[in-house]
Amino acid sequence: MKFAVIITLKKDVLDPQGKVIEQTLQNMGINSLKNLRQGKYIEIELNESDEKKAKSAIENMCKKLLVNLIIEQYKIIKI
Amino acid sequence: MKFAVIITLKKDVLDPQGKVIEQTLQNMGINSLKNLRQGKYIEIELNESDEKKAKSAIENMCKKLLVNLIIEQYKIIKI
Amino acid sequence: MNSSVIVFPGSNCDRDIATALTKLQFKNKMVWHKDNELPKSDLIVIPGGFSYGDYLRSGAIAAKSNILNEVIKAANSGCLILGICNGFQILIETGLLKGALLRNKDLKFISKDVYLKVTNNNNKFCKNYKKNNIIRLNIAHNEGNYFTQKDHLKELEDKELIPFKYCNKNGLINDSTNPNGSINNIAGILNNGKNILGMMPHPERMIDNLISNTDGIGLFTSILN
Amino acid sequence: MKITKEIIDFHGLKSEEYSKIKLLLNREPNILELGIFSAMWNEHCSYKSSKVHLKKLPIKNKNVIQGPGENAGVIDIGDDDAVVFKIESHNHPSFIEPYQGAATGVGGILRDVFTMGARPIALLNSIHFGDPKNKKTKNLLNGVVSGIGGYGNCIGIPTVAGETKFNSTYNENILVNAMAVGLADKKRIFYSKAKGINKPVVYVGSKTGRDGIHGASMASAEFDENSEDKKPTVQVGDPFTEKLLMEACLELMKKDSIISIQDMGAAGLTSSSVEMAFKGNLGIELDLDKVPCREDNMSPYEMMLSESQERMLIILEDGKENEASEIFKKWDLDFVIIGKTTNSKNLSLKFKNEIVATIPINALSSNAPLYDRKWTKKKFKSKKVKFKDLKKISFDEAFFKIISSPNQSNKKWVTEQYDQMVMGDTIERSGTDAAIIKIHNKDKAIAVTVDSSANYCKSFPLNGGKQIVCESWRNLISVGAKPIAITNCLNFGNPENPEIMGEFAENILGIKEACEFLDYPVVSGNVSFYNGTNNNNIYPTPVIGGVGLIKNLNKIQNHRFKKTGSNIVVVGKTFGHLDQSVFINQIHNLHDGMPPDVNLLNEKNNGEMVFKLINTGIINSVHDVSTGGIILALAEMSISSQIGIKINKPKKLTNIFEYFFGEDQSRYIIEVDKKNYSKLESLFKENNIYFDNIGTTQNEYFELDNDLKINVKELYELNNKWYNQFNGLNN
Ligand SMILES: Nc1ncnc2c1ncn2[C@@H]1O[C@H](COP(=O)(O)OP(=O)(O)O)[C@@H](O)[C@H]1O
Ligand SMILES: [Mg+2]
Repeated sequence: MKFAVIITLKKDVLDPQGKVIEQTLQNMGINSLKNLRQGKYIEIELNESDEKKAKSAIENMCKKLLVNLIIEQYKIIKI
Repeated sequence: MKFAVIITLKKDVLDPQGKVIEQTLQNMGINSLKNLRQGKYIEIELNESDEKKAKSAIENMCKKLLVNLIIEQYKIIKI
Repeated sequence: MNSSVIVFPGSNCDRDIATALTKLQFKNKMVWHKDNELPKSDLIVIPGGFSYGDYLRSGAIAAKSNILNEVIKAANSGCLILGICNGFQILIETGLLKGALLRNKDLKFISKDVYLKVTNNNNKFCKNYKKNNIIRLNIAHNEGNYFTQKDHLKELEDKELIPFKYCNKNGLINDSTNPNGSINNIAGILNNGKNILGMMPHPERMIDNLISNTDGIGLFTSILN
Repeated sequence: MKITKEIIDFHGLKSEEYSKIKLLLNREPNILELGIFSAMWNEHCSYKSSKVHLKKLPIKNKNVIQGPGENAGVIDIGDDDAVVFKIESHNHPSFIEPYQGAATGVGGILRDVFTMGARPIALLNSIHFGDPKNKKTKNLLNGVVSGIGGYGNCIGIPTVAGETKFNSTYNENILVNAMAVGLADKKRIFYSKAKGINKPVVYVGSKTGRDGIHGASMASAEFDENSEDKKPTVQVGDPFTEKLLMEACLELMKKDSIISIQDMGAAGLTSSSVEMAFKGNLGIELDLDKVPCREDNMSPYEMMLSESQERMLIILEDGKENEASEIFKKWDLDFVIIGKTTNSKNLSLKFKNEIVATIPINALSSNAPLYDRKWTKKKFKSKKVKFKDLKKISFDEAFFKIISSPNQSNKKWVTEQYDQMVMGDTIERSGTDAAIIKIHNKDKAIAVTVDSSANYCKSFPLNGGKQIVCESWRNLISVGAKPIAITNCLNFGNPENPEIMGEFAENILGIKEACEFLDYPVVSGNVSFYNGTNNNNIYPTPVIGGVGLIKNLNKIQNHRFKKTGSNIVVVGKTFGHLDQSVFINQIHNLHDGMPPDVNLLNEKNNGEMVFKLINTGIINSVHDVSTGGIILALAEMSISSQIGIKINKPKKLTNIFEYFFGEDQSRYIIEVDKKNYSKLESLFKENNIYFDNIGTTQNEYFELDNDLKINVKELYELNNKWYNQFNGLNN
């Protein structure tokens, strides 16, 4: 079973990377760009056929390692 | 209009980050983990109401800056 | 000999390389990344640092700057180009050199002196080193893990396009002497025309015994004559 | 909005303090004003509990250009060169978010240094963690170290020295102290004092966000009408922007356009504007609509209290706005005139065409509360450890245990994550007694070190204070530098507790005494109180950052043995003081007793002697003796050079443990060629310096009579293995 975890910075947390990328794109002449924020994307494949169990395993990974809950939030998607 | 760009390493490109995370999780006792790869997630907001135009603007950003097409691939999703 | 050092807002080895070039008798000029013109140069150096914070991918944003168009033109007309550390990453992002520089294998920034074997000296950057010389240079990077496809790797090896490989002080090249996980212990590569060199180690840090050693000087003197 | 008791409490103000605010204003403050008072009157900005004690420190001598009170201290190193330096704590933020906390700590201290007109040339850090067995330690350690590296590496300033220590006292309160050292032109130092009326006040750098608004979660949720989720957020560092800000400021400083400049550190816009106005005895008026904001709908409260990083406030000379703004444009940074100086002596804030706050500057600064808090003298447990009562252990077993323990293990795993060579002037990197940085393009250098000894300070704060200054001095001497001045970061527990306040008061007395005796003044520093939880305060942990000058680059020394067959000499007398030593602490788990005595006269004499020896060039290597005693010092000399030793017990010695593990002060180990030994001996005798000739260097083996023999390579492995085990690596 395969999942995607999308990790983004919480609102109001400074995103230095996103800021620089946004500025660069704007300098390159892309005027319609309003806002850009960068996050992480993690693809996880599990040996587990029970979706509920799988999800809770991923939830566990997020909390224990993948996500810094002080500044980040996450979403789990089955793919 | 808001989009997400998901950038992942091509299949045959080494993913040191994913590998270390995978190992760490396995060392933490998560046995069901089969495979893990890390990518980027970029959220982009555009001042553009025409979806087609918007998508092509994003496509353009990907090719020009966001993605290194030699080692990475990408997907654009409207959110 | 005229050299130019390209300066990006986040470059931080620009002064170091300029000091080295001047000390070794280059006539050096600094070139700001927003400039549209290059001074007449026999050598262009893209220095180390974090050109744009290394955000997105290291070197990616710098590769899109005005001046890089000029660097590419110069490169194509045979000018010598040296990219050190972040400069190597930038050369990769511009496509002047092939492959990718990924995160170090243990995901940590590595700063230390390492041994390198001069695996090929048949090029303008290394001719003052003897083949299989072992030199000691400093590395300081987060993303120096060189990766490339099999066929390109073969080409690199076959055409003598790999001047430096990580080794230990006895010249042993294997996983245990590989600081960052680079494929085949590669520390630097040349383009097919051998006028462009990208390398992770810092030769400009090794030009003075008081500070470190003088193992980096050979690279600059090779270019000079 | 009505100011309730709850809101006052929340702002950390005592009810007497609130009454004082009303008195000073002659009315009730509004919520914005209350926020401003709370920021300016808190311990961090006002130094209200520490000021009366800090006054005692010696802050002047002929080399001091600027002592405490500015963004950083400034000393004269000759030829119009000035060295600017300071240390600062970022303990609490680093415990919450280790990477960002440590990173922004480095960013903050760098701004303090380049604000004064100096280009930073070195970074140092002192980091203290809980017991390695504590669940949290690993994450905190790895996060802090990569945060420190992440920031310094990116901005391109070498991180050259530091200390990493573990002790369960820091389990719930780690210490992250960062020090920055910069180089300036003595004639072009910049200060924060405003001058002149109607001068433009300029905001430069990053935009203001809702970062670290001092724990105001409840506050800002309540104060905002449309109270959407507005949790206070952790400050995130952006070293790239800091690099731009640094370059832009240094470029502007070459022109004659700055009247005064101040970074926005703790309490951001509030403290920077108040500070500048207060020092200039002026008022300041800000138009908050102009403040560059990162988020929509930021309130004046949020703007004034935000701790967003990488921002500065500058007061410009008339007519220099365009020239200055061009420079910031070049570096892609915001440059906005947000106000002006006034003669009102008020802080006056405008927002949406209304005056939203008016506070007399004095009320925020000179009239801030000042406390001479109750303190009690340290009571001692007089019992001294009797050696014969100790459990038996063999000498080599004890030594192996210590050399491979977390605190004594090699810290390469830390320092290899820091770029130590960038800027091209690092002569000695981490791993030596003090790092050495060459002054660019000149034939001189500075030496820098940071030191602390919490165990000593806990058991006897007065002596601990003295000892730590001496250790710093000794570390500089050991590399051939003349010690010039120090900065200090005083990390203590809760000052409202008289015992803690006593530790603080006595510790400062100790620092004072040593600094005075050694002519080693304090030019800057930082106090961090409230380290600990509830009634569990950390050990008093003053951290001393020392700077010394090397005038002749040929007279530099280090602790690496140079050859086999040289004599090894201990300078200074060994009494065998074991109480509070690593040996007693770690091997016998005893923590009572007094730290070693500090004899300032011996310290000075021995140090000056060693300095002279280095300058005459007759010795091959030098290392000071500190924690772990002679044997640890010898081990470090061997490990770093891969040269062995053969040591004999001195004849008069009663006990090998006491001699080799004792932590008596004022001692050094030196290596001297056989042929120079008699000359050395006579120099010592002439100068009345006590010394022991204990053995010689040799190939391969680290050897002490019949009590210890180990191959140097194995010793190296022992010294290096801890971290990899801890971090679960197998190489
Ligand atoms: N956090 C750190 N940052 C930089 N250098 C460090 C750090 N921790 C330890 N070091 C280096 O390791 C060496 C040994 O540290 P320590 O045992 O505390 O030294 P000393 O006994 O001389 O005070 C020193 O050279 C110091 O600079
Ligand atoms: Mg020392």
